[in-house]
Amino acid sequence: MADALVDIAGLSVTYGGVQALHEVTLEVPAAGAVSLLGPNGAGKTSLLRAVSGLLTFHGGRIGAGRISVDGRDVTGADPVKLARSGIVQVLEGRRVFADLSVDDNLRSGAFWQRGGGRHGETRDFVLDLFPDLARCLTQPAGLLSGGQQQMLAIARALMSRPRLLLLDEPSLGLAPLLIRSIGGALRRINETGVGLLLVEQSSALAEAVTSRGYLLETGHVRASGETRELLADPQVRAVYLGVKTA
Amino acid sequence: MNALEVRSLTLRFGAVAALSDVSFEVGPAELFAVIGPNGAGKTSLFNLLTRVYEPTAGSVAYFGDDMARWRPHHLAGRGIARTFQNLGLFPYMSVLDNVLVGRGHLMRQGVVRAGLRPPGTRAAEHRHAAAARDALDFVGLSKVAAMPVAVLPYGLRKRVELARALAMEPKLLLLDEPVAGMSRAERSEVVDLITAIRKDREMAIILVEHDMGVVMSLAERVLVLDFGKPIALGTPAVVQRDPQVIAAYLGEVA
Amino acid sequence: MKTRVIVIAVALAVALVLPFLLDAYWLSTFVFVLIAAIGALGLDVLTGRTGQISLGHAFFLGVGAYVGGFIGADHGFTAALWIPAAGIIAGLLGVIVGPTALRLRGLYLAIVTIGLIYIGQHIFVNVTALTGGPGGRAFVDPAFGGFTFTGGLDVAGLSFDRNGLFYYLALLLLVLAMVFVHNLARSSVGRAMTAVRDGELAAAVLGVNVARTKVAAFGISAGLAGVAGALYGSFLTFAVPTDWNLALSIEYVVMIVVGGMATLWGPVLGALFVIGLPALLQQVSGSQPFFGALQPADAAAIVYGVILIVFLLLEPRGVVGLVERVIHLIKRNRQMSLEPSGG
Amino acid sequence: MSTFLELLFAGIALGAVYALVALGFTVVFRASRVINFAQGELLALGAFVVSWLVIDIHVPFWLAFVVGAAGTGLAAFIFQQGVLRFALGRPDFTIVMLTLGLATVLQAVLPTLFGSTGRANGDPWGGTSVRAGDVALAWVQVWTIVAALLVLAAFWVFNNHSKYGLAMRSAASDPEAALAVGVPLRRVYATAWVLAGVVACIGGVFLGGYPNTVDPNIGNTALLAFPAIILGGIDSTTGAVVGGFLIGIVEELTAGYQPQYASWLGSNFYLVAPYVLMIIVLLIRPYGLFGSRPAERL
Repeated sequence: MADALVDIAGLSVTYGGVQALHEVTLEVPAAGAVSLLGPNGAGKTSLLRAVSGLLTFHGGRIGAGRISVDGRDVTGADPVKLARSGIVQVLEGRRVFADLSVDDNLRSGAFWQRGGGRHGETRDFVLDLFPDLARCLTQPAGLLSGGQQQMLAIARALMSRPRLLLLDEPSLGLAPLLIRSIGGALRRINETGVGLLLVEQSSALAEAVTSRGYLLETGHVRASGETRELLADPQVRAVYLGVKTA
Repeated sequence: MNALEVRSLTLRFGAVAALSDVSFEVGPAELFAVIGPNGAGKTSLFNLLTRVYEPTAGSVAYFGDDMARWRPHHLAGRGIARTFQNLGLFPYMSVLDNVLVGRGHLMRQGVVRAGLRPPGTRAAEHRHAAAARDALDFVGLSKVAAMPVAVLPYGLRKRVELARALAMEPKLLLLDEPVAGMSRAERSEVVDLITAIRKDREMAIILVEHDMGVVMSLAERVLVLDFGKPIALGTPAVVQRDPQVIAAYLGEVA
Repeated sequence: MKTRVIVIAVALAVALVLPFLLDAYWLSTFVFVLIAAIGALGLDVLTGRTGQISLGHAFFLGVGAYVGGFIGADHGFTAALWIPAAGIIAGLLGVIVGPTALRLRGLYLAIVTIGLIYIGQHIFVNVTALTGGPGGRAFVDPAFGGFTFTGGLDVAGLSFDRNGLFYYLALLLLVLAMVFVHNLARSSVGRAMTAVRDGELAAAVLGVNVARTKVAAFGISAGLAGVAGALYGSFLTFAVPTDWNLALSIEYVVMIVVGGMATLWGPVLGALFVIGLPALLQQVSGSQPFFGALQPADAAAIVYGVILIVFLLLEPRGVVGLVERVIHLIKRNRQMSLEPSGG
Repeated sequence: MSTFLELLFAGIALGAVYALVALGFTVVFRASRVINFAQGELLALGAFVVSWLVIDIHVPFWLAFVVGAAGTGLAAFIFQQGVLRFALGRPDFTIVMLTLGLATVLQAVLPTLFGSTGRANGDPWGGTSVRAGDVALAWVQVWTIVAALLVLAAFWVFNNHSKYGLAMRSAASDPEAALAVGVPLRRVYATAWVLAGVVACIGGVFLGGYPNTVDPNIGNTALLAFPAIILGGIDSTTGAVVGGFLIGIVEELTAGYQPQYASWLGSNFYLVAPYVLMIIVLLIRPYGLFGSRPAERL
């Protein structure tokens, strides 16, 4: 579709001999926010890696299918090139540069930006979005709390002025209050026109941030639709709670 | 006597509490499940039970013995076996050798004997290899015994781990997400396998798992963790209806 | 299984008749190859099978040589005593040094073992009674009772000179060492070593005593180095303390990497390559520089450095891996030609 | 007392050399978590090129220094692009072995190109010295200290105030996370190697200043910087420098006093004193004085 931000068609991904994704077809509308739901090992992370180009870093390979962003074919492109063209992944588990200061973490994300992220509207936006970070710019990132580290990871990605943000379980290990605040930030990011593809296992955040969702299980898309309806679906509940569907 | 008695177990990394004040006990033949969303502290709990981490506070008693002074390599000899979430297999060894590593504590070979391989040692090797083959047979992997683990698909590798844990002849078996990344068919096979193990031998099993279907069909009691804190403990049927558990898994949807 | 028996039988047969086909130059080269193979086999137990990078192997070779010199040359005891003693004493030293390394991993360990080389050389230089100090010392040929290698041996119409006798002694010891390492590899100790290499924590949880396993690997590795060093000193007849240097250690590392780590034949093939190549180049050039000032030994070093790099990039399993690939290819071709075509 | 001061000064100068050499190791290690075992040979290469330019081609020393540094940087760059690039993501062991391969090749190439005996270093200082009070300071020592401080300052600026310095730190901290936000890992690694080459040349020239000879063994002497980086912790630039000075001072003081007070330790004990010190420190702190323990996960 012409107005889609991300268009994935028939994507298969393998690691060595193991197939992680089977002919996944998926779409993120322009400036849209889409969630990927599903249990561990469903292939959600592999999908993000395929889009961001990080797959090769893990010895994975796109076996078949096509990924296009803004109508351009980016299948198997180099991660640095993808990041420069606005496709940035926020890795699972935050992964901030622990021994670097918060400020240096932010500037790392702005490698290709003029001025190196020392000032400018992106930085202002990011610090306005996460005022916590503004207060501890000189601290080593490793000393931040889990929630602040997650904020920093998102902020660092934003510094590269992305068109599409790929987020891998930003709620991981965070308390409900923090998840809510991350959710608020993600909504604001989305409102500025940045597309979101959000991997979530717990679904509170998914529902708060995204309008559409896909359910993945063992590398297949099992269902898709409105996030709210999807989460109310008995099949989805079966996957999460083990409730038998009669 | 209980296989395990966990009292007020707490683990902190700096300011972050991975586990706080967790207490439970596991009977000598019970299948006890620990569930919770990602990051809830389940794997931390396993790492505490296998002495990979040192607890910040609290105690663990194994058949009445305090584990505080044990080193990780003491566990096998005491009858504790574990499988790993990210596979603790040795990829360049054959499947059979991987299983045999788990029986090392039963073999007690010295270097000189190992190198000279006198008849007694040779016979012992054969005996243990036979036991390892039995374990592989049990999980349906005898055909791939000679293959290096690296070439096996993920689902089969998880089974190798299970076979190895069984070959260790444990009294307490810790299973860390044994069905993660498996298809439905494979999952139900593993469930059947675990059921068969329990019929076959008496051992306590602690199961950490995301898949609630698997947990519900296997566990006698379930502990639910959320942000390192216990939020429910009881039979599967009770836990499944607990509003706090539903909230932890499904958020506001419930 | 059957093919393996045939391969071993053929290899052994070739090894047994080889001295009769070689001139003196190549015979002595092959003696060096066999001696180095024993040492490389030892290093492979530590580095290839247990995953502990050591650049200190030369130290244990030196220890073996001096033990041999002390017992054999200084006190005139039989080689049946000084060869095993060199292995045992070097091995014990390995067991003593090993625990120092237990707390260290990977690159830190590699650097500390370099320290072992330098400290070892310092000790060698200063313990003049044993090593002759900076000027070096002489060693003796192996002697068993009244019989010594120096004069050669005529038996059953065949005559063996000193090099020939050395060849068969080294071959015998290499075969014994290979059998020992092969047995070890398929024992619980050997499996524990591989487990430590591939995942220390997982191994510990499975009941492997990581510390004891590493110390055992150090001991065996140093022990085989000791035997190799004793033979090396004796065959060379003379050594100075600076012979046991870092370059020698690196040669052994190159042997196991190029030959194929954690394999039985890798260290042997690697020794053949690293020792044989310079000898070959020397032979070809007639000891003259190749072009400009390129000495044969340097040419060999360049070639094996490049080959090391090429193997690491293209075939990390070394020559053994390469051979396996070729065999695999031949097998597949044969299968294809056996299968009925068409259809 | 003036003996002590002279020894101390000599120690600081020697320490400056070690610090220079150690910096070459740390820059590669910090970017890519491997030890470059060819660092010593790169250093020899740099020293030889400068010596050849000055003595044989009659290029002015400082110009030769610049050309030599550029040439050594280029050699390191070629190795990174021609070999290491293809090993990205392989185990550390493989990469370390690759650098050993380079070391082996260089070790054989250098005597072929420049002869196997020592040659003049080409530096203008020779044995000249300056007197400060009753202490004699050799010019080469003074310049070594100046150079070490300059390089250190340049490093500090590069590290903290340049785009690539920052990228290098983030790549060292978490390569995947850096890649994910667009940090060009390959370019960062290439930069690190070029810098390592340049620093190697500087270290080589000053190492050759003691006492004004370059020979193929100079690469081995560089290995004496290992205790420095280990003492400081391989991942710490400050550590490398502090470690370098510490080792230098220990070595000179040992050379000055050990024959007198602890002769039972043998002659030339000062040459191994750094290693003895290193082992003692490592037994107490397995990751060095300033190093951090790498996290380990199951």
